[in-house]
Amino acid sequence: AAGAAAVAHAAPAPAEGDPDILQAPEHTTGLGQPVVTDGYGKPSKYEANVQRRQSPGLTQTRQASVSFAPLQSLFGIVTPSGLHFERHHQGWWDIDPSKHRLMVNGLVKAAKVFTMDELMRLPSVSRFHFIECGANTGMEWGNVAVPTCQYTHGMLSCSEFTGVPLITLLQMAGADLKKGRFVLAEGADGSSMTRTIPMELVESGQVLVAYGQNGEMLRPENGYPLRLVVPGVQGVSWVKYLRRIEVGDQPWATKDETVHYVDLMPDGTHRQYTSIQECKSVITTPSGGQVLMDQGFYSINGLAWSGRGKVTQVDVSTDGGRNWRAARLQGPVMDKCLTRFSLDWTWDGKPALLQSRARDESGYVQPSYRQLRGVRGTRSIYHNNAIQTWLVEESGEVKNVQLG
Amino acid sequence: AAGAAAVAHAAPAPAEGDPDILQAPEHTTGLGQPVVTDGYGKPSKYEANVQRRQSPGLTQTRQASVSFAPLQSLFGIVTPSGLHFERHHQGWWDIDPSKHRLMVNGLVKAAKVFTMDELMRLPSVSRFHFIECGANTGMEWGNVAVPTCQYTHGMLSCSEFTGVPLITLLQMAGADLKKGRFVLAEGADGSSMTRTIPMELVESGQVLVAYGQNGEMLRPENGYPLRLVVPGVQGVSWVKYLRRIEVGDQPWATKDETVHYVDLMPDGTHRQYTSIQECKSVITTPSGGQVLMDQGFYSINGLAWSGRGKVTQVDVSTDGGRNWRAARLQGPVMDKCLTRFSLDWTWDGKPALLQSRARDESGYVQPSYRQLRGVRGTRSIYHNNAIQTWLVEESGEVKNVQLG
Amino acid sequence: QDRFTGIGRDATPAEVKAWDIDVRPDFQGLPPGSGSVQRGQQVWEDKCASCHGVFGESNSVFNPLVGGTSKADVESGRVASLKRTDYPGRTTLMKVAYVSTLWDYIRRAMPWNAPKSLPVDDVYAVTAYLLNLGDVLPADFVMSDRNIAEVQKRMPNRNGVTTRHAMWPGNEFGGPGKPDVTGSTCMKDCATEPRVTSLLPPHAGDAHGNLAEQNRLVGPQRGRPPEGKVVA
Amino acid sequence: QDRFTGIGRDATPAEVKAWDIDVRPDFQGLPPGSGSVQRGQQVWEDKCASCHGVFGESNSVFNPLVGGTSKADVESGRVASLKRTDYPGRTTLMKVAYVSTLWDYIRRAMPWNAPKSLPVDDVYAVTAYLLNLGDVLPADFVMSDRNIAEVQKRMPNRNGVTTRHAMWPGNEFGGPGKPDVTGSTCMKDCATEPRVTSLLPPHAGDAHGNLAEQNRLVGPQRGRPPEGKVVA
Ligand code: HEC
Ligand code: HEC
Ligand SMILES: [Ca+2]
Ligand SMILES: [Ca+2]
Ligand SMILES: [Ca+2]
Ligand SMILES: [Ca+2]
Ligand SMILES: [Ca+2]
Ligand SMILES: [Ca+2]
Ligand SMILES: [Co+2]
Ligand SMILES: [Co+2]
Repeated sequence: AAGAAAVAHAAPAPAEGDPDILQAPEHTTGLGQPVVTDGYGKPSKYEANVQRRQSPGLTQTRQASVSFAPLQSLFGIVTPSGLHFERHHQGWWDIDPSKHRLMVNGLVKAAKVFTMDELMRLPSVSRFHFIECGANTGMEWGNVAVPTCQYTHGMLSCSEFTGVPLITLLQMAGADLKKGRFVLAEGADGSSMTRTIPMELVESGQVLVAYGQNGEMLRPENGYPLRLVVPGVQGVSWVKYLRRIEVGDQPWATKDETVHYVDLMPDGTHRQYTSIQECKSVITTPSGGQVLMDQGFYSINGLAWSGRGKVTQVDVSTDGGRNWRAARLQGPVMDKCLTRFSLDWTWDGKPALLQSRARDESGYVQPSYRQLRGVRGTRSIYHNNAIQTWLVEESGEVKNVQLG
Repeated sequence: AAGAAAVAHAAPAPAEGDPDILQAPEHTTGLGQPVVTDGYGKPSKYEANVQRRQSPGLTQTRQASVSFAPLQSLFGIVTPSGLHFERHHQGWWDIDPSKHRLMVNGLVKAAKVFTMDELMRLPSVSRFHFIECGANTGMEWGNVAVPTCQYTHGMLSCSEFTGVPLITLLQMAGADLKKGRFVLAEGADGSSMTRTIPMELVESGQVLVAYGQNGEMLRPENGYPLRLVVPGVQGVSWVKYLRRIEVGDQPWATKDETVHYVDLMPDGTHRQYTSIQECKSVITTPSGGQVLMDQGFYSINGLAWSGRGKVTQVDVSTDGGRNWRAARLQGPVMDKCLTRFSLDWTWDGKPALLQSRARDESGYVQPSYRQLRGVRGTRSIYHNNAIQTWLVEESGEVKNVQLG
Repeated sequence: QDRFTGIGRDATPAEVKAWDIDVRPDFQGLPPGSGSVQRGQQVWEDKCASCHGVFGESNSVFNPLVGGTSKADVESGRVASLKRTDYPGRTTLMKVAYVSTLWDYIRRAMPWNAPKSLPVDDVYAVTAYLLNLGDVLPADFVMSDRNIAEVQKRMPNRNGVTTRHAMWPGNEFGGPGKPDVTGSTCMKDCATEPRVTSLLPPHAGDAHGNLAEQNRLVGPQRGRPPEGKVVA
Repeated sequence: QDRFTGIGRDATPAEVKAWDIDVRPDFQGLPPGSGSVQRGQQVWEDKCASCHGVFGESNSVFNPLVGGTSKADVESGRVASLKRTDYPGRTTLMKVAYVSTLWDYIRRAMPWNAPKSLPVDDVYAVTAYLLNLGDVLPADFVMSDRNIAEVQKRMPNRNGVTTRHAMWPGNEFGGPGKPDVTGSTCMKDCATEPRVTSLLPPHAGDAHGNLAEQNRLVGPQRGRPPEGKVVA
């Protein structure tokens, strides 16, 4: 029976009507709370289940670890900053912004130092972009490993970022853009994260030295007071606590671009500097670990994104990929940004296999597991952008599955 | 001297260099905090000044009152939900969503009741819109009254709202759209706020029965679990704790559309049902109560919006309106949404009068105080969308002024 | 709509009755009942006067409800003091055009700390008492659903309102129309006289607290410290 | 850029020296110095072994650093075990292609709880010791800026890496190129066999806690309660 696995259905209302309507609640007959109980407010107490979470056993320490955003409970495209996924290599810090400095050196006329006061004085832009960890969905390369889309896809968030185009700072330092085709970004925390960024992307104006996130300053967990924003590129390149930018004529082969965030191919070679997050999508409701309460109409909702530009189409299948329908895309569809899609669906109570498949403006189409593994095998850890399948059982339970 | 009124400038770095660079701080030489110290995170401790605030003496009680968003400290267009302005008439509540109901009645085939479970099952849309209280800038009709843009313009916020178009629910109830040209929206709190909404706007699909705000559920202060979203219309119509929608053939003349939120004209008549928030803008940095730290380059930043559609142009003057330059508009420019603008400016240390003037796609141009008062006098309280002037003094101090 | 079968259900008559409490200017929604000015005084003094004052004159928790209207206003339906620019404040009775607005609001929202607690007859009574305080109704009046239309004809500001404006986003009230105020698009050498005519006195700025503590600690501009605490 | 006069200043040489610590594969940035395997063992046992194990084999705080490489790999520059699908896990020495990567990372980030505390000579020493543990360097080796290029020639996986792919968003490494994997655009009666081949065993779902508590309390779908707590 539909919803059998769910918590008991609400008792039917008595014939004269629902007591929640007939008996006026306290909030309709009393005086509520004053303004500014909180100068900075927080969610309802009834939303306490909506939290970012660790995946037990995934990492051996909690400072070199990750927490996942609860995608199954989010709407639209903005990720509330309090629920933004976390990835730290040596723990997070709350750095005094008045003491933070940014240095620009390397192939420049004169190495430069900027204070936060100065950076925030320069012309800024604000842009909506997704950020996805290169290891997102990494646990699922070989087989199903985790139960919900929080854990399969939750190293993904999307914010409005505000900052100075990095190219402005490079111009101020007199960077040699001819020889200097590579840029090193370095953080100020213990890991002093370093990643190589292509000058091409910097020259396009897309790479930002950002201090703002969703209208306020970055959160400490996300790099306060300064982080690099590298649209379309995996999160590890969005260096947090950014302290230094170096212009160079060669890539740096840092640990996190040549030992981690590398893709192991079936022939035993590692692909290095794999940076772009390729086109991907996931249905967030209904999704794994949930239970449908009833048969009938559902709106299938999900997220699509591409590191190569705009999402152009998302197809949804409810029969495991045999037939597909184009979903509605919620505008504005922005460059290298999450795009919310939805499709009407009437659940007849029979088992169903839900899938979504995204395409981007480069013509790229999100692959199935069979297609992805056909080229890359099952040991890559990073950059798993395969089509996700959710099995809806007759009981209404939704399970994470892979097809073969 | 520039910055004379400011806190003391930072001492110049010693010749060999800045100690904040030469001496590695603890965060560069230690291990930071683990993931998920907070399942729902919060801003940096250094951001404690960025709070919503009451204006002392503005209201006689704190439950029928308002708190203002700190516009002077925000970036981009998204208002962090924790800083969203508040306006309550009988206090705020944190309502149990499992007990909340929405009724649709009046000129409908059958009156309907919906649970939150059901509403969240219907096809939803997500859209970015500003919300502005009709009384925003109301204290300034006659003269300058408050020091900062938090108090002059802070009854303004902007979010990504998610919900069901109200027209879907009216169709489900079989509403008579021919006779029923007015809609009443009613809240579930003590004030049971009621406002009349035009069916025209509902039919356009723009009016939403919303539960989502910036990716999560609405905040209790903003109507959790359900509020009406009426794009372009003053905030009081965005009924919070929405419990009922009635379709009717006449407007309701509720207290908050015929006794308040009415505009007193010079001839002593009150305009009723003045709902649209007309095109308006404000420079948020530099703005009143701030001090420029130095002469030289500044980016003048601000917000523009219109209840009639998209902002098409924003002009900025630094000489009190004698000369204007078109500002950059940050995309995407969305319908009935905040639009961030900016203009490069080099401050020569002399007094300056900063102003911004927005235009919208209907052809409307934001008026000066003289133009606005010429028609409406000085006693309207509501719908003050005059051009704001900030005086930059030689000391670097910025003051709220009005010109004549 | 078959499309959404199983979503939503018909409301029961008792449910609609419980929530459909609004009252329109044409008195649609007004429940039958009645109350005297005398009874209204009792209700007022028990449940309203503590906040609004014995004569509705208090502004300690909200603007005064009563005052500023005259017998002449009751005749003309226009409150004369609204035309004066020197009249201090505006009371509810000066502004309210429809008796239904008062009745509906008192029923749904008052007393402020116990909204919806008044029996229907007491809503009639206290509304009548408020109008008596404003010299609109005589002291021996008993207001009811049957004579409320007569009361409407005595509302002091019943003719003092208009819907002729461009700020209703629908086609009613004569349609959206042309905005009443027009800004200028002049870009160069415009005819503005940039003379500062209004400015906060320093103490008024301090009335909003320490502005240095209301701005971020970094950035190209900071908040101004209180007068006298300025650092050179 | 005169446009932004007064914003930013030239860095002093001491400042650049303090922060410009990166070391590239061509050894740009490598400071002069040296350290023996023997000294490295001392450093390792004092400052590293507690987390990484005496032989770099521990996986209690991180993956093992050492293991899985052979003398043959040192010759070929390809780690053979990476080709095997049955080899459990991948150590750092199996993957790392450049000695500079190790050197740079140890200097900037290790020991994990006291990053940047090692003197330059100790970074040489402990890097040498790690490579000795992996049979890349002999026990009497003294690594320095002068012989590090020779060490590079012995890195077991130095030939095991490629940059031929379409995931670099620049024109280097042969340009962005054509993606390696292609999805299908079939919309009707597609040739997929929707057979479930992988599924979590129930206990694995419970390994992530009570999913009912990880979903909102309202909405068209709820979180699944733990096995055995299901309500019919
Ligand atoms: C505990 C304080 C309190 C009590 C008791 C109280 N009121 Fe009020 N009243 C208020 C406040 C505060 C407001 C303004 C609410 C708002 O801002 O929407 C108000 C508003 C009103 C208004 C609307 C005035 C306007 O211009 O908007 C009327 C009419 C009114 N009250 C009548 C009554 C009556 C009749 C009673 C008793 C049956 C009563 N009040 C009891 C505090 C109170
Ligand atoms: C307190 C625990 C701790 C100590 C002490 C420690 N490490 Fe580590 N080490 C770690 C952790 C945790 C990581 C993984 C960091 C990450 O995820 O980025 C790591 C990573 C490494 C790596 C990179 C491995 C890879 O594949 O990414 C190397 C090399 C390394 N350590 C060497 C050392 C050396 C040399 C020392 C002593 C000088 C040392 N470690 C001391 C915990 C420690
Ligand atoms: Ca790893
Ligand atoms: Ca008022
Ligand atoms: Ca049902
Ligand atoms: Ca009604
Ligand atoms: Ca300067
Ligand atoms: Ca360098
Ligand atoms: Co990552
Ligand atoms: Co308001």
